[in-house]
Amino acid sequence: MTSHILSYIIFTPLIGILVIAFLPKGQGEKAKWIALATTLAVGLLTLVAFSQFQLIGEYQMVEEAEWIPQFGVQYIVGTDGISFPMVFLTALMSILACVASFGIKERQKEYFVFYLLLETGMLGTFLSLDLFLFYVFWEVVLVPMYFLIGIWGGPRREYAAIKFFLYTLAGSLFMLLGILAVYFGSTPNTFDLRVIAEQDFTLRFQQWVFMAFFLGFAIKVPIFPFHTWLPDAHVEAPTPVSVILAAVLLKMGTYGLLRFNYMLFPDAAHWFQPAMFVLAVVGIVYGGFVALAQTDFKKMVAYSSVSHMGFVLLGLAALNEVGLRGAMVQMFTHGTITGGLFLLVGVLYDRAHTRDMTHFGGLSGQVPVYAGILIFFSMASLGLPGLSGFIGEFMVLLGGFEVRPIFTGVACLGIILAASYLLYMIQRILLGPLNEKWSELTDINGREIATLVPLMVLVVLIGVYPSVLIEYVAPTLDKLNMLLNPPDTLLSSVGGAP
Amino acid sequence: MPQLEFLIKCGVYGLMGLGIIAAVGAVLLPNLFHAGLALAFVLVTIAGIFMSVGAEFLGMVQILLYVGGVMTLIIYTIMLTGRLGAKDVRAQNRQGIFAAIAAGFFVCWIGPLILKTGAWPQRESDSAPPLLSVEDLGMSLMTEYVFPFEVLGVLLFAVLIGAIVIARQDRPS
Amino acid sequence: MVTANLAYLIPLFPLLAFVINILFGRYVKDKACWISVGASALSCGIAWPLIVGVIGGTTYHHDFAWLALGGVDLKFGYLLDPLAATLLFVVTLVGTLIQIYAIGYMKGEARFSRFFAYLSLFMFGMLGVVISDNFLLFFMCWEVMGLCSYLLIGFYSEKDSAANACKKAFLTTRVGDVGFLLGILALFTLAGTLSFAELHDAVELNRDSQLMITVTALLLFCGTIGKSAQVPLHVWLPDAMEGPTPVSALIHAATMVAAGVFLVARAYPLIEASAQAAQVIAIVGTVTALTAACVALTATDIKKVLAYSTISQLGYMVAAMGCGAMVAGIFHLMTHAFFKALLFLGAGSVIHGTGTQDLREMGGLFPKMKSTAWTFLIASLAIAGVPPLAGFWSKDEILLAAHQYGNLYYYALSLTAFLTAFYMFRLFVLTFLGKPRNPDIHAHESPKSMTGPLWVLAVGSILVGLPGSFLAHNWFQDFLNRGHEVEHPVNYTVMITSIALGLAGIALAFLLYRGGLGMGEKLARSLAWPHRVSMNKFWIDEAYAAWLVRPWHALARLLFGLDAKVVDGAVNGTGAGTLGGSRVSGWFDKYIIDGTVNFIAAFTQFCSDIFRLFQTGFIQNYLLIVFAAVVFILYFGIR
Amino acid sequence: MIIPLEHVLLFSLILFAIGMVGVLTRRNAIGILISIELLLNAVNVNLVCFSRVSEDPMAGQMFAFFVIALAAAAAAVGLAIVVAIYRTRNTVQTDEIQLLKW
Repeated sequence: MTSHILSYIIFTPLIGILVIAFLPKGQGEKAKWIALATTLAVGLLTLVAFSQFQLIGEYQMVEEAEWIPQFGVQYIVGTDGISFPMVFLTALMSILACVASFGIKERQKEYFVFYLLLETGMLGTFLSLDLFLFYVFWEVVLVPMYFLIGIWGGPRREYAAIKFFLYTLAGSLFMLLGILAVYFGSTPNTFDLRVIAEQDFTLRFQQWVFMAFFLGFAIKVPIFPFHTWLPDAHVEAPTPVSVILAAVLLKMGTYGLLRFNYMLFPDAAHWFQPAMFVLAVVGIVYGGFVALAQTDFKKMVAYSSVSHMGFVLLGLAALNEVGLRGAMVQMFTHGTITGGLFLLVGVLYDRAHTRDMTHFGGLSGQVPVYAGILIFFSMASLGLPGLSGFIGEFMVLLGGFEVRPIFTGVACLGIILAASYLLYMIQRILLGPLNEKWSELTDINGREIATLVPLMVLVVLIGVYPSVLIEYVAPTLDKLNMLLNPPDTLLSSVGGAP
Repeated sequence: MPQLEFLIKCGVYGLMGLGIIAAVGAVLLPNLFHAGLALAFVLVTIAGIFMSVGAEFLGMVQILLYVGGVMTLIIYTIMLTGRLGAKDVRAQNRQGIFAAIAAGFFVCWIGPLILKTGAWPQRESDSAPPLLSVEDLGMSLMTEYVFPFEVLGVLLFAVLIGAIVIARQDRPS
Repeated sequence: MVTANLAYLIPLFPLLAFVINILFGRYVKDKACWISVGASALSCGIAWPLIVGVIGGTTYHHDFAWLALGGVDLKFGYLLDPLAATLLFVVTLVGTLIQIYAIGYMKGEARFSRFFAYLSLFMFGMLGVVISDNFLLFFMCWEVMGLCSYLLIGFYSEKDSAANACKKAFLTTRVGDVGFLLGILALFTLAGTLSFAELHDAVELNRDSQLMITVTALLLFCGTIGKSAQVPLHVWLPDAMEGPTPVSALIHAATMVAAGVFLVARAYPLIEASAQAAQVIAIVGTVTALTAACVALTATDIKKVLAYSTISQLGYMVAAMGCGAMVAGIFHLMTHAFFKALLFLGAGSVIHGTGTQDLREMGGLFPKMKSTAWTFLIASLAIAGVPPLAGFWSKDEILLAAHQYGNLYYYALSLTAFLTAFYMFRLFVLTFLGKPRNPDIHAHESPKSMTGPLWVLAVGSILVGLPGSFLAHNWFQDFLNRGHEVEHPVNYTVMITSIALGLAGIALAFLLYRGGLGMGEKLARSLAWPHRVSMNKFWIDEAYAAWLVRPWHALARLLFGLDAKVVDGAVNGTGAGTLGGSRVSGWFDKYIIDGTVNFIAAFTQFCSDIFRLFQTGFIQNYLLIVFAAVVFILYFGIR
Repeated sequence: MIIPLEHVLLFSLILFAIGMVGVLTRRNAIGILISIELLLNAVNVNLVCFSRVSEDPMAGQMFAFFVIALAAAAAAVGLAIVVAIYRTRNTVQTDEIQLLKW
């Protein structure tokens, strides 16, 4: 019996869209409740799937159907240890960002329609096992994102939205090329990931297609020279969209690297390893430095994402068990921490209507609860042990150190930089004498705390006992690791089994 | 009887001349009514020519049918449509000159062509009796040409009805 | 009967106190202190029986798989060996006492519960460090302490100086911690284990990779440099005095900064295996001890003097570690924890009583603050190395080790000992003796909750040195060296020199400062250049600001500019290029391609316009044309 | 034949040309019909004359006969149309009822 649970998860938001679409005029207020109910339903379904999730390395809950048989396009969804944490994260962040979206006051119906469409796109991206289907969902994500930034964004929203759209679209075109190359390079011609994974591509072919995919994903991650859409998009997007962007969309890139680049082209991954190390380290250090130079709170967090996603890439570049696990943990954890930071930026912006850190000061006395939570998330972000950020960074660094100690040592500069920019941020906003301008500022309210508490729980939980996450991802990653480092070659390099 | 023959010849040529003059009149006369009368005259002259070439029955038909029937129809119509004598109404449109050139060219080209062609079949003995009797005509009409004749009958019937339908006054709606 | 696994609870009680105080601080209000103190007391209650057990000869160890790294599982647990037991004793005792002291000191503070929450969190971190059985857990708790240090230094965050100081402290230690983290990575890569218990064997197994061992040892030592404020990362500690005085006493004197020394002790198998690493450690420690002592000579802020003194004493301990005398270092750590905590609490009491921290405004406080003065005197004597107080025994051990290790170290440390005695008594004399220099200050003795801990610590300062003395047959050393037979040489030359230097320093201080500041200033004028060096702390802060911090930020701004101009410029340039290209192709499209199309259309229209003339709708016109055409065709056709 | 065939042909040619001019120039629809009758008669003259000299004299006469009948039919329909147009548009001037234009 095949389970349809994943399809339910993917397409439930569409039901919400339908309901919102039939809302009578002037009842836009109700849209948010419908959206919340929908995201909660998705969350519930995710929990159901979670209860069915088995700790094995294979694809689970697979569902197959013909879609466009003429081209061998199928509708295949399934999950494993790589995608399920991302689905969980998506479902969770969607709920939280939906609550955070209650502050949206204009064109609510459209907003929530786009928002739910975005959720469908994200979930589909993580769950599809057919390259064509994946590409479709991947592009589906772009459209609502474009409108969400372009309509509800800040002053330069159009620029940011267009930049985001074009940039990622340009990248995904390379990916499409890669997908087509894989399609035509495989026998029989298919988009089915599971079949393609068993193909024996030549190294030359792998290299080219690896790069095509890499470019597409690198822009999404974003990896160093392709990151400039990120600060603009983040700064201009409304708070919940920034949260989704940071927490989920960036992960789509690294998820794609794991799912496609590594799974399909393991040889090319080894060939590309040095370049990935360089890109990762440059991204970490560069992102950290640029974040340090920011005075805009949101932009700083955005650049910190560049730095932190560099750690994910570093873990991926290590191409060993620890590194992969670390990358996975870092992906998840960055979603929760940076999501939380963006929510906090939004909380402050809603009240003060400015994000310029130099305009603040001394808020710790004025808004103590906010200050506490901000410090909490900052500490998590700078990798304070006991919070989840540390686990990811530690495992990534451990993995990286085994392969390239010097690069990893340089990457550690990123930790110092993270401490620098976050502490400067805390000092500028929370410490020092209170700027009298903000003596009327109110503390964070219950709804906002409610959006942050689940994240804090996750951050502490993973930070204190990381196995809760790792045991879910480990079987799949071990399988992937076997693919990347086949044991027979290891043995033969040592001396060979008899 | 060469004199008689000559006289007949003169008569025929005269008929032709009169016919042409009348035809010019029928075409150019501004008053339609006059034009109609000129046409009637032309038809009569042609009937004369028919007779002169031994087609007496056709000549009679020409006079009966055309002059008697068609002309009456035309004259009635002219009267029905009115505004006949309006002097300010031009009878000719502006392309007369072109038409004249074209027609002139046609005549000036075909005419000499006809004259140059020397080998026109000739039927001697002008005194020869008419070739065809009315009886012959009737017989062949009912035998050899019965199909076109019947078709013509149907056509005429259709025309009759059609003309009535077209010309009938619309019922006030 | 206390079962061993209750050791997990030792750090958990303070954590619980932290959680309660931070979440429900507004409800518990003034009772927050009792929650924290109670938690600490409970920790003591569990810890001490275990310590007794350790003294009795057992080693408690337990671990569980914590993090699956793939091939190996990283295990977490506790390890209670003599080393840990020593620290545990110091931390629980001093920590509890200082928290009791803080009740009085912090009374009426607006963020009273927050303060105790942080202290509890700190206790959690420190106890975690002490009982952890591997480097990673050690590091994690270590960072928690760092966070508490940050939060507590910035406790008066309305002050810009405090805000700067806490940031500086965190960042500076962070630099060291990154080294520490790299050291952990290196160690794991080298030895495949992070456990203290397995470290010795692992190092023995990898004896061949000498370079790697040295690098690992030095990277781990980076953590010590940061946390224990060794040169060149010592700059944060003096600034850390912005925090409330109990914090200075607990974190920045007695426990946290000493954890760096503890780290070296934990990593000792590595250092033993690498002579180069040991030498670097010895050099760093010695240089730190001497330079900090020099700076302390001229400091005028009572807490700054103590801060530099702390740095100097930490340098002592580190130097001892480098000289191969791990036990001596830990011994000094323990004694130092008592007398330095006492000094800070005494200083806090003075500040509490006078409202100033400036030495130049004090003087003549002895009669007004008897308890404080007496305990302060005891502590000063202890740190100056006057027998039989605690400081003497431990310092003597270190000097002895340095004497064996190398003369240069010995001389430097001896000089430091002299300077220590001098600046401590300069401090004591200027504060308590002579005449009051500022008539506006009406000093008063502090409440019992403050003086009580002072006396307990004073007793401690007198007594804790004795177990390590030859009077007790070096019981303490044997305890730490359990399992190894070691000799306890007694070098009377060193001992007497040390006593003499200490007494000389004390005497000089009395001579110079008995009559107030005059003599000292005169001396400063005659020794203008050294005085300036000392006053300006060797210009290290300035050098960092000029050569590190500013370039650091400049680089950040440069890269940001680069990002905006070049990287983003490239993107936007690509966009603009595409736009330009599309304009060109748009022009081409509009005027050439579409132009052709339009031309064809226009031409067609033109022709149509001509031909339309024929289309008059005028039937005779058509007829004319037809006729003319027929004639025409016939004309040419027939011919 | 009393007169040479070519003379009759010339006559019919001229008649035809005149009729043609009439068809092409008359503004009045009835005038055009009149001119058409001229054309038809010119043709008839030809037919009859050729029949006179041909081996089978019947065909020509029959054609003429049918032409006359058709002419009558055409006249009837044409005039009916003229009447109808006149009724609707109140004119029979062809250049005023250029319905075919565009």
